[in-house]
Amino acid sequence: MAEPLIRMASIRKAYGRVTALDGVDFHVNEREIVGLLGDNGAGKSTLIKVLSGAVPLTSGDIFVRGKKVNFRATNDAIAAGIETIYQDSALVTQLSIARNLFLGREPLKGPRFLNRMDQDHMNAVARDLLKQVGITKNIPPTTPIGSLSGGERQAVAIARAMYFDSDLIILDEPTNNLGVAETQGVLSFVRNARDSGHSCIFIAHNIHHVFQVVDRIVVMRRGKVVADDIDPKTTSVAAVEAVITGMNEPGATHH
Amino acid sequence: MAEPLIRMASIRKAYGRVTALDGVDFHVNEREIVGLLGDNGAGKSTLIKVLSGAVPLTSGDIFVRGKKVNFRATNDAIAAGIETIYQDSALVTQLSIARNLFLGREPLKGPRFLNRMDQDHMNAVARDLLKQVGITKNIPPTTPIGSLSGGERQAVAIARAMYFDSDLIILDEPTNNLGVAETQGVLSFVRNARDSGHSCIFIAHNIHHVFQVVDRIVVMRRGKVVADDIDPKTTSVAAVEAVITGMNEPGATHH
Amino acid sequence: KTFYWISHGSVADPVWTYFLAGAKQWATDTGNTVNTSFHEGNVASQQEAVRAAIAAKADGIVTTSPDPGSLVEVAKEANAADIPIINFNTPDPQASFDAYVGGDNVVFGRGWAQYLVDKGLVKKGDFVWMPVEIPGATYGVQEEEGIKSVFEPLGITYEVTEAKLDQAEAINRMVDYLTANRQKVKAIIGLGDLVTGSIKRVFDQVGVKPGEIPVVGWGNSLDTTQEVLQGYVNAAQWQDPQATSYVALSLANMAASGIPPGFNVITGALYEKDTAQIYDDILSGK
Amino acid sequence: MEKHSFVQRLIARPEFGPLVLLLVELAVFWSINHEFLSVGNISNTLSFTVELGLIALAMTLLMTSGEFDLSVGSVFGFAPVVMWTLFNTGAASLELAFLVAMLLAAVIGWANGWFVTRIRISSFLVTLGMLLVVRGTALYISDGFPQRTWNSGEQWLADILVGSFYIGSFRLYASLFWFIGFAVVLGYLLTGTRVGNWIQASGGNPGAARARGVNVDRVKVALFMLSAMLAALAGIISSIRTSSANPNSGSGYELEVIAMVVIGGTALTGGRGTIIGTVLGVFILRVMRNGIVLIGVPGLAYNIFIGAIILGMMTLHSWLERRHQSGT
Amino acid sequence: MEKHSFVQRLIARPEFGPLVLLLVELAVFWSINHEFLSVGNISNTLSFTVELGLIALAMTLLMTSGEFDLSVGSVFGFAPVVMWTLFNTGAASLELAFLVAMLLAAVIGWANGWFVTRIRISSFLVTLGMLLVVRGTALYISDGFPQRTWNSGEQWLADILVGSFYIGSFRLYASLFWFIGFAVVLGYLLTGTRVGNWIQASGGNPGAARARGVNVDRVKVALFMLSAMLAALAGIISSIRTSSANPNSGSGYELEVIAMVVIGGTALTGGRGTIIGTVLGVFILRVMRNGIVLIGVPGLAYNIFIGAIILGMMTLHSWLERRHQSGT
Ligand SMILES: Nc1ncnc2c1ncn2[C@@H]1O[C@H](COP(=O)(O)OP(=O)(O)OP(=O)(O)O)[C@@H](O)[C@H]1O
Ligand SMILES: Nc1ncnc2c1ncn2[C@@H]1O[C@H](COP(=O)(O)OP(=O)(O)OP(=O)(O)O)[C@@H](O)[C@H]1O
Ligand SMILES: [Mg+2]
Ligand SMILES: [Mg+2]
Repeated sequence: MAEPLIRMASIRKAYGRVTALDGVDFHVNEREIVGLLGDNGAGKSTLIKVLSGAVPLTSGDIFVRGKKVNFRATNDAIAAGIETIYQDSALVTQLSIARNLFLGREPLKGPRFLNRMDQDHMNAVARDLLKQVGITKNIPPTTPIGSLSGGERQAVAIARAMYFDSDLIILDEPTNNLGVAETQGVLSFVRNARDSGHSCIFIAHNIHHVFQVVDRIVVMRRGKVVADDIDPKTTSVAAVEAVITGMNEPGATHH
Repeated sequence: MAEPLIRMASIRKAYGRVTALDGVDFHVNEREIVGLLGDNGAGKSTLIKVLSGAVPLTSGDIFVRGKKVNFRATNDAIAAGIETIYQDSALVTQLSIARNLFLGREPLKGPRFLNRMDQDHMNAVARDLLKQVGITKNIPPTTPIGSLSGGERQAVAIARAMYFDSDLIILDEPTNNLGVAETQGVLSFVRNARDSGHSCIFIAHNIHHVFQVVDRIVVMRRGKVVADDIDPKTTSVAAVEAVITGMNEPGATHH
Repeated sequence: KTFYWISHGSVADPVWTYFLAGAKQWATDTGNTVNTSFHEGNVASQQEAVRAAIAAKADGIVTTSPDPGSLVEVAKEANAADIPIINFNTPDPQASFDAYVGGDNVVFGRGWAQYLVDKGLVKKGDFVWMPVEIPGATYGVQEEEGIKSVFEPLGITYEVTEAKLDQAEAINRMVDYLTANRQKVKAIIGLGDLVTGSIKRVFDQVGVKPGEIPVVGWGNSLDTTQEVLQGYVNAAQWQDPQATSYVALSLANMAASGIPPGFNVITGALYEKDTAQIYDDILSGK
Repeated sequence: MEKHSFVQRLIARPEFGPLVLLLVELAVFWSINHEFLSVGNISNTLSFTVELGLIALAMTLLMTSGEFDLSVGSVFGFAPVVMWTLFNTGAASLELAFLVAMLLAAVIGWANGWFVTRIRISSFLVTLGMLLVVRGTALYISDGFPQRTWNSGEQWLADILVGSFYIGSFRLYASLFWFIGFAVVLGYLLTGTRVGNWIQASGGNPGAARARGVNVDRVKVALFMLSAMLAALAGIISSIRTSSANPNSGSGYELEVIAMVVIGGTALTGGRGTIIGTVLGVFILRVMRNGIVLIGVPGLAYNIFIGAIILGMMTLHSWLERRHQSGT
Repeated sequence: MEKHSFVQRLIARPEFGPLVLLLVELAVFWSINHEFLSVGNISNTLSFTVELGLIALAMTLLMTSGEFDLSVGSVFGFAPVVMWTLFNTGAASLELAFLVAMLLAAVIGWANGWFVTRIRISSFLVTLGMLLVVRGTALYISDGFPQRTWNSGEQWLADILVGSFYIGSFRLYASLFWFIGFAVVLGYLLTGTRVGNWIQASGGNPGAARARGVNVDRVKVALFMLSAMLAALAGIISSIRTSSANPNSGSGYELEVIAMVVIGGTALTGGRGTIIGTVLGVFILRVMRNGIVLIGVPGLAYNIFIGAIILGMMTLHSWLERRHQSGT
């Protein structure tokens, strides 16, 4: 088999004396949707923060298409084609919806040296995207993020990932806060991503959502990967829940 | 029938030119768990912010046990027995878990004028509560909130509501971010609340969670209450979803 | 030998530049070390510096007095430690300094007021404007005292205004004031060097011709000597800043060698257009 | 809901508050002393206003990006001292001396930015330290003596920067056009360009901006350099106009400039900034200082009035804001 | 994981950085001039240190709650002018004059707090305005003339505040005990009490604190009052010790005090504060100023050194912090 799109090998990450990741091996193939599950504090967010260059790793290697990379900042990861939607939604509350959507990738208009943002284009695209992601209410794209509801903010963050296509899209609990229609928007977006040739890492506590869209499930517990090849088509939800909580292990203790 | 515990009448709330609540009538009876559902931006969070004194209302009246009240700050609501867990989890990231749990209600020790916090007691209670809410990992209660995972933070916020008993506990999307065990912790907490004589308002987008615990479901859409007496025992999930999205209405249009 | 030269002045004040130059010259000429510091009118900080010098077992200390009475204690401590302590520029008779070198601000103030009166430039009922960089600083307060003793009995009124120790700001504020009160102001006394040295620029901006409003004040800067030569300023006070520093350090050195100074040295002269060239030459280092 | 008249749109703008303050101020002073709006007084007020204003423009962008700069006042004093020392000692032509001074300012700004972004020291401490270093250096190289500038008469550079001319009896300085020019360019930069979006994002939520690939550190360093260079330019302009380069000039300007920016409506904590507001803020404070003297407040009470008016105006401001927030 | 040695625990404390800085500084100055650690010099340094230190203690709490106060320097000058004017004109006994001065300071602090919490103006603008008003008032009531204090010789109040006595040849001022007392009480208040928890929460996340029923506004008003009153006390102590009440004294203290607090490790943005750190920060800055004079840095270069040392020390500080953060 060819090299996977992303391969992370023996990743360790320590915050001071707390070990958040303890020798994690993880990979994502081309055109694959991977579901990443695990209890609170298992290390899921930390793993993808390492992968997206947001926090430095303590030791271990990351390979993109077989080439070793060294992400020192999020820019490096973005340049390598990795787009991330964070759990603590990374929007600038003072800026408008459109300005947030295009932050870091603003389209220009007119002579280059004028550096002029094409605001009309941005607003038009933003309006479209909000509809695609399932927001039916008519929200002007110039509204600052600060005056949106919790779910509306999440929807804006999702819309951003939908617009810029990258090789790998990472979604950390994207369906939290979302209503019925918006949730369906996100799930169908993930399905489309594969069809259009992208890979995706999908983190969620709602196992039903995960089962609906992913190709493969990886489970983490206490900073380690405890299962990395669960097929959602052949496994039951209950069995996966047992792996997550550690109930399946011989001699598992629970306090 | 006796006066309900809480009655809100013709509540209007406008943010500048945006009308978030448009003449809402809402009540909660004694020992009742009410589920509040609605799409993103429906006005759920705004309604409970008004009820907990966090934002001033534009017009309308609130009655607690039949007595008209005028909440000018959260203190007033807390004094009237209303405890709220906000969606944008209201923790102080710099402070420790124990200090957050007891913020505003710190137990004292020794002579009163010394104003000395009983930190040992706080830590012991905190340790207990974290276990009750389903966190199995051993997190010292002196850890600052800033170094917790998303779900762990949410669990701390929940634990706070469990400890201080109030007449009415408001939970705004409490199960977001939570893992399997922690979610079960919250749901059983809500069930126990009724048995011990409290009322509860439960907001969530996961209708399954709502169905498991509430006595009555209220649905909001675009700042209005569109259904306020749905019995989860006699109604199907699909029917409630239809009410939420407005599909059940004659001539409902969807863009 | 090591001497401490401690000033309550501000490095922002041009006249202190000349005081400092005198101290440096003395250090070069005699080959002794002179540690210098400025304390911007901060009494506490200056006391601390004098005590630091005592603690460092200095051979001698020369210091100005930020406020009459404020150095009584530390002067005693210096006497007790057998370190000569010479007062310069601003006197404080109550403190037990070994000697004083410099002028007397009260006398200077009285001199300016008397000059205006004697030359018939102001009379009863007139109003005199007295800009100062920092109101409340000792030099201005003492000068005002002297001026008051002349003007008050004659029924001449005056007002002190704040100009700030910043060239652009000072000019701006003075222009504002003069624009508003041009009719009322019959004479100007510049209580500090920076304000007196700004007169030409202020007059030019407001459109006042040289000599139209009589001006007296400090004259220890090139700006002012030029203004006197060009007729913007009628008379200016010379304080011998370099000489003051130089002589004060010399007295300290002499005392350190066991010869107690038993006298004060009084400096200063009021000059007009005819003699201004001398001071202009001194200041431009000719 | 989307249809509001011109007046409503004006009222909704964040610059509405400062605009009202300025108009109120002008009206009050004028009604007390009509000289206040005389040609001579306006020309005089403008000349100094634009010098502080130049610094305030750069500070607006810097504060929008979440940092501030206490060293501007000392750079204001330092740059002209360097320039005129070089020129007066014959070490360089005026043009070269000007370039050297601007270059040094750029280095100072870069150093500020480097300490803030690389070493992660708060900009308060960095620029406070830099203030002392720069001010000390200015004093040290000039030995405390002011530098003379009046042999600048025949220099084209001086003319371009501050040459004055009359329109009727109205005396205008070229520096006014520099101020207008920078205000237009920087206003456009902040609201219309990609870089402007980055500046706002850097101040609003640096983590989010970084996650989107915005080079927050480079944005901040560039703005620190802009701030130092505009402060240097302002200082040089001022030195030519007042014909003196005093190593101490500009002390205390930092607080005044920050006050101008904040009164104009830019957030102290970053993320929100407005150049139009700053221009209004600059005028509000300068007009206030001028007006107070003009209406004849007693000299020693000057500061009492300045302080009280700042408090009073901000109260009015906050009242206007709240009224429009709770609108409908 | 929970078992770490004493050394490790010391290193993990936020006050470790400032402590190292102070020790390095003492070592360097001492190695250049041994007189630096002489009894006379230490006693001399201590006396002035505690006066600024008193203000810094209150400022630590205020900054932890998310606000700061630029008006402390002017209150430092204002309070003694009021007190001695009342006493010298015979309008009041010294005790009464003292009470009046402290009361006025409390009113000033209350006004600061009122503007910040009720009118919601940023504390930068409020306290800047108040600085001007208070300084102006001090000048105005004293007509710019300093007040004499030397008829205070026989007053018990003066003795309690600054009476000095000798331990061997070591001269101590009573004010040192006031400083120690306030440091202990305020340190306990911040870390051990319920009110301390409220202060930290008010600065860390005022919304959350309010939601929990903490009266954030009242906390802040109280801290503004504390800050003004300690500044007044410090000013009065200083005026007795230096026997002069000058309306200009204390100018510029605000920035120095804030720098002390920040160097000690308190966050400029609120939420995190440490009294021990502030005590260290106070000593770091005062020792630096004293040492620089003692080792004979030229007067004009003084500021260069102060600035460079601040930058250098903060770099060291930030390096220490990062080392311990990234530790295993
Ligand atoms: N501070 C604010 N300023 C202006 N508009 C606001 C503000 N807060 C909320 N709104 C608007 O009010 C409406 C209702 O918001 P609210 O937060 O109550 O929705 P919600 O039902 O809680 O939605 P969600 O499920 O997404 O949390 C939204 O359309 C939102 O845009
Ligand atoms: N900045 C930090 N400093 C110290 N410890 C941290 C920090 N961030 C995370 N941790 C710790 O690392 C562990 C893993 O956190 P992480 O956020 O990766 O969990 P997660 O799997 O995403 O959990 P959740 O489902 O609750 O979001 C947690 O125990 C947390 O306490
Ligand atoms: Mg997570
Ligand atoms: Mg909500």
